[in-house]
Amino acid sequence: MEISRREFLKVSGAVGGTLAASSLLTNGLVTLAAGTSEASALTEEFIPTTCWIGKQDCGMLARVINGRLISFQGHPDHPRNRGKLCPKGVAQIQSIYDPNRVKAPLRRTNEKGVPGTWEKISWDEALDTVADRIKDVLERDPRKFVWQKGRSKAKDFYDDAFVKATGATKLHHGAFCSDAGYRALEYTIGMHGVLHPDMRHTKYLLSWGWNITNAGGNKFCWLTWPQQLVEARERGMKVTAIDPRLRGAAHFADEWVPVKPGTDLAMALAICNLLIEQDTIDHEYLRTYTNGPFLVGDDGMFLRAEPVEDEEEGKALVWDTLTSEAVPFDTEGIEPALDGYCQVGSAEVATSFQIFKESLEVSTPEWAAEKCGVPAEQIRKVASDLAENAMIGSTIEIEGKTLPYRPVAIMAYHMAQQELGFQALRAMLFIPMLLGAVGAVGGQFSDFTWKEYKNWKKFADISVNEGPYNIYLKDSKFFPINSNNSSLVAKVINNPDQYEVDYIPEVYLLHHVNPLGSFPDREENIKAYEKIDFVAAIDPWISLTADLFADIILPAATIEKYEGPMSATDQYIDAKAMRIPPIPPMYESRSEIDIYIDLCDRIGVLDGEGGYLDVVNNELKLTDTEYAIPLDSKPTPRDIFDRYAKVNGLEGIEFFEREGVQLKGPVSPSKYYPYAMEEPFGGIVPHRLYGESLLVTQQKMQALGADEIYWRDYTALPTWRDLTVETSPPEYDLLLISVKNIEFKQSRTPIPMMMEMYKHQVIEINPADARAKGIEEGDEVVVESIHAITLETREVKTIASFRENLRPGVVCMPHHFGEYVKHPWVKGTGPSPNSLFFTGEGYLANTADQTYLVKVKVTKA
Amino acid sequence: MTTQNETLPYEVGRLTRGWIAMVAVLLILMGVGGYAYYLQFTQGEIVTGLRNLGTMGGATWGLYIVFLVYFIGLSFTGISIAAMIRLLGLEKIKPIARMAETMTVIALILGAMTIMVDVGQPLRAMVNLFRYARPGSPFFGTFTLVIAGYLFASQIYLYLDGRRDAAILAKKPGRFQRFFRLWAAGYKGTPAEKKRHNQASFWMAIAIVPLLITAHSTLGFVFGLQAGRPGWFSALQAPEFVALAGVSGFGLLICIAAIIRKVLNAEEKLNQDVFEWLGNFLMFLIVAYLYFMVVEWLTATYSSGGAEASVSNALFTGEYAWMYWLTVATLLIPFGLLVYQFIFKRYRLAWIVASGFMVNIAAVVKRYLIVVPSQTHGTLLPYGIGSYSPTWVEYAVVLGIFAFGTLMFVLFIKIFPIMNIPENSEGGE
Amino acid sequence: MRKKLTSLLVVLGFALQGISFFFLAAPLGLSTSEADSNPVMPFAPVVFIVGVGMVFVAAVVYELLPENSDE
Amino acid sequence: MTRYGMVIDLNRCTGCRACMTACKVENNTPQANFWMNVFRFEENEYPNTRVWFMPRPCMHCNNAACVKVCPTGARFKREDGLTLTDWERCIGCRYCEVACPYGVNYFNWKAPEENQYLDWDDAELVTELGNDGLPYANPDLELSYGPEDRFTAGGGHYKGVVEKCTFCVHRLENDLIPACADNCPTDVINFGDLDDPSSKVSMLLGEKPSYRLLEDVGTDPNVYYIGGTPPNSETRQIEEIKVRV
Repeated sequence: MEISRREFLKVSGAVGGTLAASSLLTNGLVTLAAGTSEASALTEEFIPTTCWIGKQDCGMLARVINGRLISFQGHPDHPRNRGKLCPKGVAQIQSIYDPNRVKAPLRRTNEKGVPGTWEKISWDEALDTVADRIKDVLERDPRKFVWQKGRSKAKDFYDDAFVKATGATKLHHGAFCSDAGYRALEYTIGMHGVLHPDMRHTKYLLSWGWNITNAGGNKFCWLTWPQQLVEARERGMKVTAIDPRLRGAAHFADEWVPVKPGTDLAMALAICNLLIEQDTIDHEYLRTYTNGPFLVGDDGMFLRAEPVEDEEEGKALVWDTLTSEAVPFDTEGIEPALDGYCQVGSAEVATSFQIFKESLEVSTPEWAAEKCGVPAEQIRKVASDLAENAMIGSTIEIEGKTLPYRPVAIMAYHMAQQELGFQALRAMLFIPMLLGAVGAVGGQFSDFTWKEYKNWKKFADISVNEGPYNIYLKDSKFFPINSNNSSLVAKVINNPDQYEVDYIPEVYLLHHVNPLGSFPDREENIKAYEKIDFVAAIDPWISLTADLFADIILPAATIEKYEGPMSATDQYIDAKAMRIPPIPPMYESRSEIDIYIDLCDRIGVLDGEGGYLDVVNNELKLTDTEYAIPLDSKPTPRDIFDRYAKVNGLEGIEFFEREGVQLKGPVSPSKYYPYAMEEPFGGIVPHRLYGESLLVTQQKMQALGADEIYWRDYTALPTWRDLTVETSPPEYDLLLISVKNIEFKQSRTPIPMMMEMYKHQVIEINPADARAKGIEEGDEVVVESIHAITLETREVKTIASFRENLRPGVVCMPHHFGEYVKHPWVKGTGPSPNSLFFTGEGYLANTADQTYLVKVKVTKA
Repeated sequence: MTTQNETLPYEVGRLTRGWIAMVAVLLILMGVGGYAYYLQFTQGEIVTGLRNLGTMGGATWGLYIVFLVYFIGLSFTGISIAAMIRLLGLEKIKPIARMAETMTVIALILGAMTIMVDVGQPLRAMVNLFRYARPGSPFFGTFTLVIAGYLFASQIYLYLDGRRDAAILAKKPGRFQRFFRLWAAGYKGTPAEKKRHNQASFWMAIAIVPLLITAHSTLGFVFGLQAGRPGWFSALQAPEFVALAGVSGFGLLICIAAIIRKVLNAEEKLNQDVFEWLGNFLMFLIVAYLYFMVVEWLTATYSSGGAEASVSNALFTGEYAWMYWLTVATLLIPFGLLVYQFIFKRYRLAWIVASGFMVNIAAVVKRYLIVVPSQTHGTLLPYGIGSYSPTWVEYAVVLGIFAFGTLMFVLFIKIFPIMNIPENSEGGE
Repeated sequence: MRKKLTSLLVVLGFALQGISFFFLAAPLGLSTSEADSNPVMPFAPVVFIVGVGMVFVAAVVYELLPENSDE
Repeated sequence: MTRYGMVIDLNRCTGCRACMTACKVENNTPQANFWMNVFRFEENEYPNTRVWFMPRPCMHCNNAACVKVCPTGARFKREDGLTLTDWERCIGCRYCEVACPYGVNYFNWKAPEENQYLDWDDAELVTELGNDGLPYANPDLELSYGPEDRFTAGGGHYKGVVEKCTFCVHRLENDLIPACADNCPTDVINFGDLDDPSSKVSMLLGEKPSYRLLEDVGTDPNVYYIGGTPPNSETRQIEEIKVRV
């Protein structure tokens, strides 16, 4: 923190003389300077903190003059943003002082289901009311208490502590984000992330549905990726955008493949097919680190050796070309065959790679061209560009180590949210796998360090239990791999019997989450909330959900609180940062940690083993250190972070209050590059090219009598099928997708300055499509969506906006828009596309991930 | 009283019921205009339909500037008539000289008022313009030459030209006697004085013609020098402004003369000859202006592209086409009427007056077309099309200013003869 | 005397205009500094206007001023 | 001599408009006044579409049309190349605005306190802060700058006065670069002394082909662009900033 005292006395001197004479002449306006003519020295401070509005917690310096926030600027040392902020980061200053914030705890005074009328109550009363309800429901049936947060800012230890201490059912936003992609990568290579390149070295990037100019890619909410992309472009990186809409990649794309939404799986399969056909694949990687050589029997399952000792099942067999016999895959000194057939016993069996290869035979570029609506030539070009740039077999020296060099990669993130999302992402990941680019220098990455995610092991044997299930159908026969989807939860609450659920929740605690505003299928959600007895919201604003259904609203602080610790890495430099309050909490708002501590105290789960503080100690690794929080205390957030800092060898929270960010230096190649690790890929091998356990899951689901619609995408290899939306009646001739615009994506509240730049919702439409319907630019239009199965329709009115950068046949509406919060700046801004999307079967991936694709018709209003 | 009043010519000092009613109406209009301006002054020009160019997609100059140009255009007439009488010896139009000069003075005052209602900081403007005005700005001419110099010159003209009549009236007892005596300033009508007046008038006329051209050109330069504004940037702007100033000024003068002829029953004095002359002169001015319009139209459409084309398309075929063609019609119809009369020598007062009225519509609308489309359709960066429609405040303020001008005119009529007093009423000659 | 005064006013008027326009008001031509935006003498435009005024006042003087005794 | 200018590298621009909000916060500009504006453009037809972005600050022209036409010298050039508005001298005639081919001038149609996005006079907020008005008002804007101590920074955004981009004159005088350039996430906007051959802006101009907007108008701007071509008559705006007050 840097403090300077600057003389502002100059003002009075300069203006004093002219003021008297000119006050009349300034049209009755006394100059602002006059107001400060008596001002003396002002104290200017720069307080380091982190951004609160986005997801990647950029480092900031808050310029504070005499205790007043004047502006936010980027923290120059923070690796993620290097002294810069995105437009929202800068503009959030308006939100801090926003007079529309919840200023004090509120209690509803009217019936639920309509916009609320509120009375202010004391914190004590509010906390007592909420704690009593929670305590009551926990005593009767803990399953009926649901806690949900939109997005955890910083480390979610204090959320987890609350969930664990109370035993609440936790819901989140992932199924609306890119969880299908996460699940696909967790399943296939054990990494928690989707797809991103090694920007320092990549030479050819497939920007697959990556909205470079508006939205973040994998792991970052925005700013870091464009910074790295621009540098990579100046280095000469080529970019091909596979995207129905060029707006996102804009001029950063050298080629544009305007793929039809939802057909990415077909495209990926065709590219895989071409790579194999051209034999531009990395045999070494596939043989050594994937299950490609595993032998597969007629039943689709691996051939296995006899189990030894305590093994549950035997090791999968591969064909050793040296000895010409089937041996366990991890036998030393073998050379497994990657493709082809072999004679094992009496049967002729193929390797799983052979099966994959054969499965791709139908997936010719011409076949994909028809599905994806792009010329086959474009697909061929992508495949040959990939092959050419992958430089299979080449190596590069990084810090003394010789590593494989495959400078091609894919960036894909939110496009995972489609009906075949899980399998599409698997198929997309197969492209870098075939090229041997996974984890290679310049190749395919998905997380900042190569470490195993818990689902890697879990997915080897996916649990599929008999009912009854919990409300998000965990381990159910419906969605065994499950990204908990709160729109599906709404559907379950509305139809519990159908999903073999024997209760519905009574108490909801919503922590800065707005299911009615942010998630698809608003109607389904509203119906569900009508069934919930008691809803409390912790939020700095009155969200649409709170406005209609909250009984109590607890005002949370925004940036003006201690929060952390948060990763500050840009994938190459390791750092930790902390949110430091530049000013005290506005109005009567409080830090969420304070709120949770008080709630836990009242519920009776604060202290003691397994209590809130105990979990906090565990999560922050304070347990059994001299800095552990005493379990009988009631710490302040600053105190908690002080202990965290000390246990990490720092002087205390003062370090962060002064520096903001703790730089730990470059990420070592042995952490970043899996080939540089002691054991390549940290031992998380073989990569699951062939998804045997998916096939097993399918069988388990069938055994429990699940319908085909649930199990059909549980296939060992990604398999194309026609999309449910395509069965909609033909008069619904346009495909609606939702897109993000940087002005308001992920905004927690309308920031007036941002809203001003994007004042009204529009539907983007190709002029050719529009004119065919007699629609002109700026016309008011009715957009009507249809559920392909139930034929239910929904409609909104908005304004047509012409885009030549949009594939004909596709229309899109920006997400995170409309009257989603009680705020003057959203009034009249138009509808949210969430009113048009459907949830449930046909509109969910097999992992319960939401699709953002629906057929609509657009007519002139 | 009555006897006195009857002795003063042209109803000077005589307050008829119609006159009082008219004044009342004018005061009401001024009140409305004043209230509108009060709103604008206190709330800012947010109450107008004006908005910024570019990202606001508006026009920042609108109705006020349109009428500034129009009013200053009207001022052309008084001075030019006075000059022509002296320089060309056009004695037969002498009866309309004073009303023309009065019109000039009033129009210039109204012009100054429209500037003040247009600027955002009028009180500051009154000081800062005198303190800082920069000769480099085309506005310099508007502030100094037009508003100050021109106004001053026409007042002096009006004053000196009125001395003879003032001297005559000063001989009659009455309320205004002192005022007339003051105006006459010792004028006795001696041949020496007449000679001197003729000399002074002649030289002033000589001096004033260049001022006339400069002043109206200056206003044209306000627009014509702007390289960054398609539709404005043209060497033709200055002469066009001079020509259109003449058209509107003479047109309005015809109307005023006709009204006065009717109200004062001055058919004899304001006889057909005067109107014929005015009509013919107007015809020539219209010819000149139509020539400019043709040249302008050709230049704009022949090979233009980009923003230039955007403006001309909006003008000729787009949003503003109805106004453009209205202008053309309200110039061509009077032109046709006047040419017909000129050729066949069959003059009809009504036609002449109608022509005068129509060209004023043309003048106002054409000024609108000069000022506005280049702002809404002429951005050189692709800001897109803007829009401007005046609010009631702007209409009310302009109407109020009009009412104020009219009030000044009708008040002047009641304190000073609006035409020169006939020779026979001149005592002592 | 009368004619002289008139001539003087005219000449002086034009002179004032010229001096004010070219020397006292803000400089003409390309502006490159703050000074270029200021009149050399404050209220120089008033001088210009006075100059214009004087030229025309000359006419008043010419007409109104009594002749010398020799007339 | 110093001649401040910008070199805007459009190859790097993501059109995120962070420069616009950085400007707005730094200069406390009222609603609908965009001293910095970022165009988002589209050209050609599907599938040969091109999408690109162009920030548009004030060009601080050497031969500025606005300076030439300003009747009072409220709009003036400084020796360091800045084109500034003296908001104590401006009479609000808006001549600069019609003269400027770039559309960078903003007249204040309303009083500033009625045009700052939110109701900053909210009673509880006033109680909380101890005063009304814009809570994040930047005190630097009220100071006078330059050899003549003229009021050229954002100031009070008075009703009836024209304002525009100042190249953050108040920051320059404190050895900081303009807020837009300082914050640009991808370093699109380079700011510096064009007369200094060793400055980054001069070096960039030496290395890469550049152009200035509307060069044929003769304004001689001090803002240069690198990358692509200037917008032409086929260039369409998408997601345009069109805000009226």
